[in-house]
Amino acid sequence: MTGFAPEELLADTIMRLIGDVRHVAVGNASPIPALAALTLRERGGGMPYVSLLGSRRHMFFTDGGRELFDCAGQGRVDVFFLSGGEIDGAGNINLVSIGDYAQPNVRFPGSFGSGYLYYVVPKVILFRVEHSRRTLVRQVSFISAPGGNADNVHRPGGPVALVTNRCLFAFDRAAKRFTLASVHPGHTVDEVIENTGFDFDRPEKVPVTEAPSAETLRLMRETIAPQLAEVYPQFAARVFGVKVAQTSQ
Amino acid sequence: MTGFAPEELLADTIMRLIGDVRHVAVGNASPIPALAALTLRERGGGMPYVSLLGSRRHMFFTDGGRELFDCAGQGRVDVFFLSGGEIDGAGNINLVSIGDYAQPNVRFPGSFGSGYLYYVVPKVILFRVEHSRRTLVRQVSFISAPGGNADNVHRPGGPVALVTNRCLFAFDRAAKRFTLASVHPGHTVDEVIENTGFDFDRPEKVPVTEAPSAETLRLMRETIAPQLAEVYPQFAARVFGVKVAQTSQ
Amino acid sequence: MTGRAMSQFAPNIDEAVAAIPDGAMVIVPRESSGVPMEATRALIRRSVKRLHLVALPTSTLQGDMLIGAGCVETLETSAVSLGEFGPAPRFTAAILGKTIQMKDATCPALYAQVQAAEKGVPFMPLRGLIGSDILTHRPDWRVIDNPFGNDDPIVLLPAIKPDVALFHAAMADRAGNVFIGRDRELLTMAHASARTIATVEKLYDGNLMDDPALSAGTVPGFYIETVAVAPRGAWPLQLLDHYPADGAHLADYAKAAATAEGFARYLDQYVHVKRAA
Amino acid sequence: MTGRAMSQFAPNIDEAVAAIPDGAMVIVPRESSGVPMEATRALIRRSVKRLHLVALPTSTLQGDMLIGAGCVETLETSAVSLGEFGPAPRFTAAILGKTIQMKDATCPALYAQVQAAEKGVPFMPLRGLIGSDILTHRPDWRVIDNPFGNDDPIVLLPAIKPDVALFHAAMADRAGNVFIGRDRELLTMAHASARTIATVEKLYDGNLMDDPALSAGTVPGFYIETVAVAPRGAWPLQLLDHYPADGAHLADYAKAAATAEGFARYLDQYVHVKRAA
Repeated sequence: MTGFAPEELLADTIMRLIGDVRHVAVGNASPIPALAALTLRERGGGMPYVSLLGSRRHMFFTDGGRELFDCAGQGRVDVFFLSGGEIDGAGNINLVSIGDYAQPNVRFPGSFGSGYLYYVVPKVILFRVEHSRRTLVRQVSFISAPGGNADNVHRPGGPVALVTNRCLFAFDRAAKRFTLASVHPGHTVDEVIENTGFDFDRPEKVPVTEAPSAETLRLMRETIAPQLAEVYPQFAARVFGVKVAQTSQ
Repeated sequence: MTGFAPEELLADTIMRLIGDVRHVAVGNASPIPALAALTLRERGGGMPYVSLLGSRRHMFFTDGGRELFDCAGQGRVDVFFLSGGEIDGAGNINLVSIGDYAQPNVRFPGSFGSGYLYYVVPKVILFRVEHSRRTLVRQVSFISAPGGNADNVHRPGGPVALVTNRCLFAFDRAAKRFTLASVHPGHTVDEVIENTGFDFDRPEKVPVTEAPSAETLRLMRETIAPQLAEVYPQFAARVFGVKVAQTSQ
Repeated sequence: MTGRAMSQFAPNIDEAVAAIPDGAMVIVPRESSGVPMEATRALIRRSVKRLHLVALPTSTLQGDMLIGAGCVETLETSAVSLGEFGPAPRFTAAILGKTIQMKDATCPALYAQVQAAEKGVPFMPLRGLIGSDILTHRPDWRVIDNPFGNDDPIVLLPAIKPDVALFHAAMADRAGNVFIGRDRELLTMAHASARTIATVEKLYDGNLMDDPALSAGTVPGFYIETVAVAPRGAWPLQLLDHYPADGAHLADYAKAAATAEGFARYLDQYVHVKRAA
Repeated sequence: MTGRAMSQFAPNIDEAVAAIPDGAMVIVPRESSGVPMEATRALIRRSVKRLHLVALPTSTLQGDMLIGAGCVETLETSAVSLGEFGPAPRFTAAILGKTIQMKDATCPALYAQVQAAEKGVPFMPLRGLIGSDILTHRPDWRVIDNPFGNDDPIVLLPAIKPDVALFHAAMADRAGNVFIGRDRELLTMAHASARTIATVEKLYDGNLMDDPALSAGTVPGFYIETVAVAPRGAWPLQLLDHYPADGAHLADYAKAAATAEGFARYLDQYVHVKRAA
């Protein structure tokens, strides 16, 4: 477990999940997916295309905020990332609130683009660093976007995996269920079961998540972290010690 | 009749019809309306706004070709101009063909934006220089856009007048009929009746169309004609003798 | 058409927002597209009430402050947070305390609804949404059977036609043309709204429309009712290509606004007394 | 997604259009927005067949030539003429001789249909049209009762998703980004189409996306499959901000193309032999 930060392991895992695609888009509040996408592009000599929401430099869109969604509707976004205040075993995500919607106990920021992108991006990778029975639940209170739909609903896209601080789940779209794919170094299957609120499948032997290579870590730390600071200055400072240019009045 | 060209009289008549508005748009193949709109703007010290399709200088749109139509849909185009290969007494215009649509005898260029702008621009001024039984017909062969609609159809706009080389008709939207408003200098009511294929109303005494003032003519010839040559070089050369900058290979 | 003949320049920020009445539907952009924070402070100083705030498609500090100051009756957006500085505390408190009416959306739905107004159509279709509780809680959205499909449900979203679009941009010329560069949603907002008020960093000498490159990124003065010059008008948020966000200030805000009292002190310090330039 | 990873530069105009197959749906812009005439001549030289040509929203010389040369099976547009030089003779002859299939439209309908493809929705609503024979002759357009109205008929138009967008613009950089300035329909066309082929006057040194002004008027290389440099590539039509139309040549064309024989001679002179630069 020494030698890399949890965020670096998660980003490395996400890089493997992205695979060989043309265009990866990264939405709001997604520093770890952004780290993964930018590192992958650096390693690929400029490919895949990366669209980093909130960035000017890592963003080729020229048609305003709608272009990400139009682009996805055209089938031109291959990978996207979503999180959830709650995520359940059917792949439903909740970014809105807990309790009765009209009278909630907890309020999250809101659904962002999930109510659309979850349906049209072929490979949606879920990430939720905090792996607990609070976040991974049997059934979400509010479905910002469902893990699956009836067959007659137009849905070329959906979830393929869920990455947490403890493990990696694969998602089976036909069965609408997660399968434990690997457990991160230093964590155990029992611990995953203990901390997961939903049922999931698992093979008899669960592999350990591959650790990031020295080369990947070097790329992340030396080349990508400073780029990341444009959009995620606090994250870059906390994880990589990148100095943030502060504006004073 | 001496002292001004028919095109100058028609443009002057159109200027009066435009009245006091904020935004006048001029579509394809409309040199006389363009002359009217630009002259009016010059006289008004920059108002109304004029959008001249095909121009770069006299066109403020920055959202591509759709902006004219979006702008009209927003209720922001006050005046537009349409012509017709045929125009009938109900204000229907035909820009497509004569005879059976599948097997026409005559083909015109096509409907351009008429199938939309005729409905949403409050003041559409029809113009057709050739006033004959060939062009002003009892019933058009093909309705590119109708003069009126059933009451439940969303239609904030429509025709207000028709200008020809012989006269000016006003259009009554409730009655869906034209009324002869004035006859141009040198022309007669009998001649108008003789050359019009549709029935129209007329007052007992039909006034003569007011001739353009010397000041208006001076403005058109000295200031506006050279501007017009950007989009209508042949028209500007023929009517005003503006030299056209030709490109040679 | 509403709006004066030509764009007007407001002598100061308070006059620029004076024409926004209580109860108006006001549309504002996401954090990266030019948030009019100086104008927001002026609105709070003026104690504007009962706004229907549409944040296209999300909001951060601006939405939180307007809500905290009691200016908002209805909020229509896809998310409000302080980004890396955590949840938006006044927004969260208002939802939990049921002091605002929330219309939860998802980003592309809002873009489509504003585009519907831009195009003068009553609605726009959108994929996705089916099976989401966002749709369940939006009785103003409809599901129809796609007439071009076969047993293919699709959602129709009604047009959003704001009374006022309000944003901050890099520069304007004296004809009221406003340069927005790649932040094209500002153009869509201006097209969709009855009136547009823009604050800008500075004046541009000459006419933006005369330059083939600059004009491509310009909202024509035709759509702009009022312009006000407000240097660093997005502070403490960023204006991309110009200045970054003031992270230290935002961290202080997040801390202060955690309580109603702290938020009130923040307003006293930064809003009710005009900050020195 | 179709299309190669990154934009390619074609060594010459004939190779640039080589990938347009017979039977393709090809979308091209109106005269004032950058008509790819050099590429059109290359297509005719290659004897491309059975094109479904979408002229957004109208055409002039380009449509007339492609029709006259027998390249077009279906034409979808709002009008074809030679503007001040009169009717488009080969278009008119083809309609009267029933040698092409015509899909008559009206300008905003075409824009809306291409925007539908841009947005990945199956249709777009549009006002107007009701009571027009354009609608009568378009069985692919539908009228529904507006779900947000009351006895309010409105037309729905299906998305147009071209195989190829083809246009001419001012410049491109080596990353395949293409500067289009205010001719924004070129961006919509590129978004809506599976592949985009652009010809440009010249190469731009540097990256267009690095400039806040130029980038606002740029089609990202992401959407561009092939770029070819074709100086004066819109000739004899204009490229606004660059050169006017060649009126003398257009007058000659109008005269020549009045007959099939005259048109054939025109092709021999200006198309089948590459014109000297």
